[in-house]
Amino acid sequence: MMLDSILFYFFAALAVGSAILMVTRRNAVHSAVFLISTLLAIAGIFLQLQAEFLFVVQIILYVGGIMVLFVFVIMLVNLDVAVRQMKFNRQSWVAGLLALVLGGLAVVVYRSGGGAFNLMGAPATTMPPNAEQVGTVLFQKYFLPFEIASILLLVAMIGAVVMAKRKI
Amino acid sequence: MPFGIEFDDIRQYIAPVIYALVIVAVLPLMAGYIVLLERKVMAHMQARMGPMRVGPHGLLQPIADAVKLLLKEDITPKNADALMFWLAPLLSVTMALLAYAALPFGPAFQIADLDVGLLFILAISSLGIYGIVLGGWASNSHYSLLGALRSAAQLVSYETAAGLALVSGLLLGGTLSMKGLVEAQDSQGVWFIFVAPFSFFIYLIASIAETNRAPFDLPEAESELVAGYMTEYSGFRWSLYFLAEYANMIVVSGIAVTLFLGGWMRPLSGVHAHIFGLPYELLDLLPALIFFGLAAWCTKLALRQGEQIQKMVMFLFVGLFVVLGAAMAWSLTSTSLMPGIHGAFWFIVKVLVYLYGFLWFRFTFPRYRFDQLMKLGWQFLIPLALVNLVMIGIGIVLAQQFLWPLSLAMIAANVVTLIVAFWLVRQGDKPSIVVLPAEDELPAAGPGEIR
Amino acid sequence: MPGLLQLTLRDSNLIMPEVMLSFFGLGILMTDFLLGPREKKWNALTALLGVGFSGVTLWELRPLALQHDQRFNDAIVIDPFFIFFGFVFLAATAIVILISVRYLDVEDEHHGEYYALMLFATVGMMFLACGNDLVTLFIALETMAISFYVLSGFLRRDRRSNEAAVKYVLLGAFSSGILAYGFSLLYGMSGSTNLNAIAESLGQRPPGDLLVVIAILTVSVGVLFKVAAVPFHQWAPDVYEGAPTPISAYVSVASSAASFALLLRLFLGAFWPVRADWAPLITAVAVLSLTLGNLAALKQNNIKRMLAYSSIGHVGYILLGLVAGNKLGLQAMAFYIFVYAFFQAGAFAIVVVLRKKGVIGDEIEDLNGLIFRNPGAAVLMLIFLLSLAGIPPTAGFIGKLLIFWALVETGHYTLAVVAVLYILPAVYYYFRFVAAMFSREATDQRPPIISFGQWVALAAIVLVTLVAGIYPEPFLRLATYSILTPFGL
Amino acid sequence: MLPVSHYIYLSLALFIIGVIGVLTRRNVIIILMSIELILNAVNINLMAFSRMWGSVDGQIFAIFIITDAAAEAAVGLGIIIAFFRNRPTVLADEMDLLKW
Repeated sequence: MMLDSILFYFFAALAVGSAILMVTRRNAVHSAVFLISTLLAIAGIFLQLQAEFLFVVQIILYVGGIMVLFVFVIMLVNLDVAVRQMKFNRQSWVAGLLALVLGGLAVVVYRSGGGAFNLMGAPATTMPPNAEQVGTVLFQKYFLPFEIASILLLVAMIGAVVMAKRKI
Repeated sequence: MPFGIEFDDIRQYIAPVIYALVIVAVLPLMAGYIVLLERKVMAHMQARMGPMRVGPHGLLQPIADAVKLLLKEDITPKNADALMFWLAPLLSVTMALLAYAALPFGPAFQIADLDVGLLFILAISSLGIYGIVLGGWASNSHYSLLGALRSAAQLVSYETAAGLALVSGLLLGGTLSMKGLVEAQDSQGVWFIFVAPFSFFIYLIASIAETNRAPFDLPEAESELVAGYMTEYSGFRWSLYFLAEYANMIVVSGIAVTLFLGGWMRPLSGVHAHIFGLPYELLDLLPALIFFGLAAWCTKLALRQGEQIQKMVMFLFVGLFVVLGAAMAWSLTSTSLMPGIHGAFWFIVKVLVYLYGFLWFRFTFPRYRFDQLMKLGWQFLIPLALVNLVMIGIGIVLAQQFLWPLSLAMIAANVVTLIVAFWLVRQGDKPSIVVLPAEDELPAAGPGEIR
Repeated sequence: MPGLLQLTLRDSNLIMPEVMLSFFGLGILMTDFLLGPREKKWNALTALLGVGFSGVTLWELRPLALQHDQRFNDAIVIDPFFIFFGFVFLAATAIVILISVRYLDVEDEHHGEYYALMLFATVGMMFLACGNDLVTLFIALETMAISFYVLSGFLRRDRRSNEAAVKYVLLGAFSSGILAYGFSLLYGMSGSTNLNAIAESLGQRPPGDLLVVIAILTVSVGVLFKVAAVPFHQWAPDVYEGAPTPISAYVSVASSAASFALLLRLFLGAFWPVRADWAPLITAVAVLSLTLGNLAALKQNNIKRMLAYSSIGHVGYILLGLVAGNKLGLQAMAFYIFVYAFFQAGAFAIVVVLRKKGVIGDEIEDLNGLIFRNPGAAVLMLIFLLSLAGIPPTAGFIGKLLIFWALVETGHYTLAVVAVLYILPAVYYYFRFVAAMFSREATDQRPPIISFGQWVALAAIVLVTLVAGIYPEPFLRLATYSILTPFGL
Repeated sequence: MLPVSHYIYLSLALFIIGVIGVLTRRNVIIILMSIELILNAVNINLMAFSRMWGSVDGQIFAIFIITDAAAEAAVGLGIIIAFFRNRPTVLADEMDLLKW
């Protein structure tokens, strides 16, 4: 139990800390590295929630796939100029403040819930080993979305090729 | 009980820690000796001797190299991104070592038998790319960055093919656990390489590309990019990259061995031959005999050494081999220890055989051009892997639902894959056109001038 | 739970319309490289065939629709709502394909991928209309959205198109993220991703539950982003202006219709029990959209930009139907969405016609003296603008009228008055363009050419616009059938 | 297991950081990365709820969200490269051909 919460707080702190750093770094590569760190921390949270399969999916797809793409593009796109310029836009403080206020509001809402939320209720104690279960449910109950996702990925593939290729 | 420790906990927690320590301790040594092996193999293939000075037949060369590397000056370029420059090699080696957590060296010798073991190893080894990419970027040098970009493209491309090849192994084994995969091969009585040869073949090629080995070593092609992403590295950090590369080689070999070559199973594990009325199987005597033979060879070498210290070291080796051989022989008498120790032996032997393939390829094939590399990956390996995967799926359905014999179903499936492979090769025979990137597409160099 | 194979065989006829579209989309991709650069227009024919087959299979689903057939483990529901919106999407797609051919020739960007992406976008929209599950809805929405990101940046050598695509993708992805956050809360509250289950568990929560409010707020922000309602409209003018004109038409017609389908599915299905929580929000958004859309359109000299702002105003009108929330209001919404799809596409079609080498055709000067250069196009544009402004005898008038009625009927007198008043600026800014067409000297004497495909599309559009304006009865019955019966209102 | 509220706060924190990133940064690539952060916040939510309800539905939703994130990233970065080709900037407020 105690190990559980230690793990959670460790990963949560890591995730939030890296997320803040990600948003505030000037250099896009540094941002990407901190985002990777956030993603890994989130993967850790998944593991702590006993979702092994998603833990692995998060690392393979997000960190090993999507973020590689980001890093690749950042390196491809000349950022020398960006490094020297202002990193936030002019109205940034307004937007930031607004978002913070909204966030604070949400915290208040979540806190004030009490009886209205059954979200605080005691959760299930353990989850069964889950790679197989995820597979079964994915291919039975969520079969149709799975198929639609194939169209989505096809569209993304065509889109990426159309956009990034010099000559089609 | 937060911190109360019971006996089961010791087995549960202490044993993995010991395994991990052993791996971390032994791995650099192993890497060093693989390098020696590589140089020896290369030398013999080129009809020369290779390292001969330090120790008999250069057997102590790795230790000398390690000392040299550690004493070298560690240089950080002025315009490098200090944090990333420091982080990148560390990342590389960490990820390489982490992957060992799920690798089963033997039935009992595994740090953690994860439910999603294979995926875990894939996930962790896919992170190794950051070490290369960030290192190349942080060096703030054109060569490094080009190496890094090449590496990113190459790894992402070949990861797909490797993953698809592994999935067919998973289909056959029906589990993601590394241990379960070996057990599946045990219970089905066949190594998956014989059922799915194309998967093994594809994985072999893709794994070479993933470890940046020749003939796919474009990220560090010395004749084009000096040393690619490693150009600006020196001393200890460079040796970390080096270690990571060899650790990764062992990992991919381990995956291939586990999935396709029967893991820790003895070759011919179905054959039970007892001669001379011995209670042991004849083939199980082999490891002990091999070690005793090695010990004898080393003794012969040791007697020929002139230097006193070299003689001592060689006798150390003799002692080591005698001890190992004795352990092999002794474990035969204990049914509880035998599978573990012999399993580890066979696993390591198979890994070495696979690694020998790596070395062999390196000195046999010329390096690919980058567009050829991409073409091979995208237009040959990935389509072939897809077809192979589908065919194996069909074969399994035929075997399980329509009760065909597995061998027949798989032969049919593989013949189709073979035809497709030939067709793809013919398609690829057409001359390729090299498109050089336009001037403005060349990437910027690293993190920029200002710090 | 049945096996995968049985499940697929039993249910596959329910997704035939989408399967047809995907099939033809793939066919286009596969045949595209066989066609020479001059023959690319045959892709359009394949795409039209796909739309046609999809329409036929959709028509075949009518008997099932009355049973509210839910299959694929309730991932989709086949009901009149789906059939209705399905036909709206197919019609919009067909119209856009027809007007695209010549445009792409002029732009010299005639590629099969364009049509394939349009068909895949339509697949996304269709699933959006029939999805009954958060996962299905989300993934369908993204299929549509991502196709649109690519399509709006399809003219890769044009900087305006690039810019439109970048803005679209950033804001679109942002809104999807917010929407997904809302979806996750809905799942957390109900433990299911099914809309029926969500409606049930939302209904059981105490009124004014703050968690419900947050969930609805985030979901609404996401959906309102997609329909381009104020204050989430910033992307619309830029995307409409920068994207290739047929795609502007497609985004403004099909994408917003699909987003309205999603909005109605969610608000009439899942959120109906907690109506009190979201009514004020929708009212505020509707009034803001009316205000900003109509006022900002006043000073636009770019037709596409003007149409973007005016479409924001139209979104305001449509949302007012949801504010009224009674039978007539919902009927009016469906009617409005239906006819709006046509005349908005018509107005864009005329802009497409004006495109020729060296002229983008979207500035007010490009309309100058259109009546002398091509009287047909000018008259058609006049009809579409009249309809957009809501002047009889066009469909736009009936739509607005129904909305006002519904507002009056439910006692929203202030809203009704405000809505009526905003017709005045609308008339002004639409007539600036009419004036340019009819009373100014032509700056460019070359007459625009209308291709055969464009003629077909324009004829269909003008037919619907006028018939629905003069004899709206069947359309109203269609609206009742499609919106009211499925949700049992 | 810890109460679900912990996870909701964590997710909310990441969500807000992501939103701030989207609204305040000028570099479009960092904006896209902030969007990834938002999607991850959603995933934490889904995972915690999935655990709470003892069903894997939430995890599957998360898989779809990751799929979508991949598609969005691929297309988004492709579009950014196409843009960059014509005009070498990645700053959002220098995209001023069309008024924002």
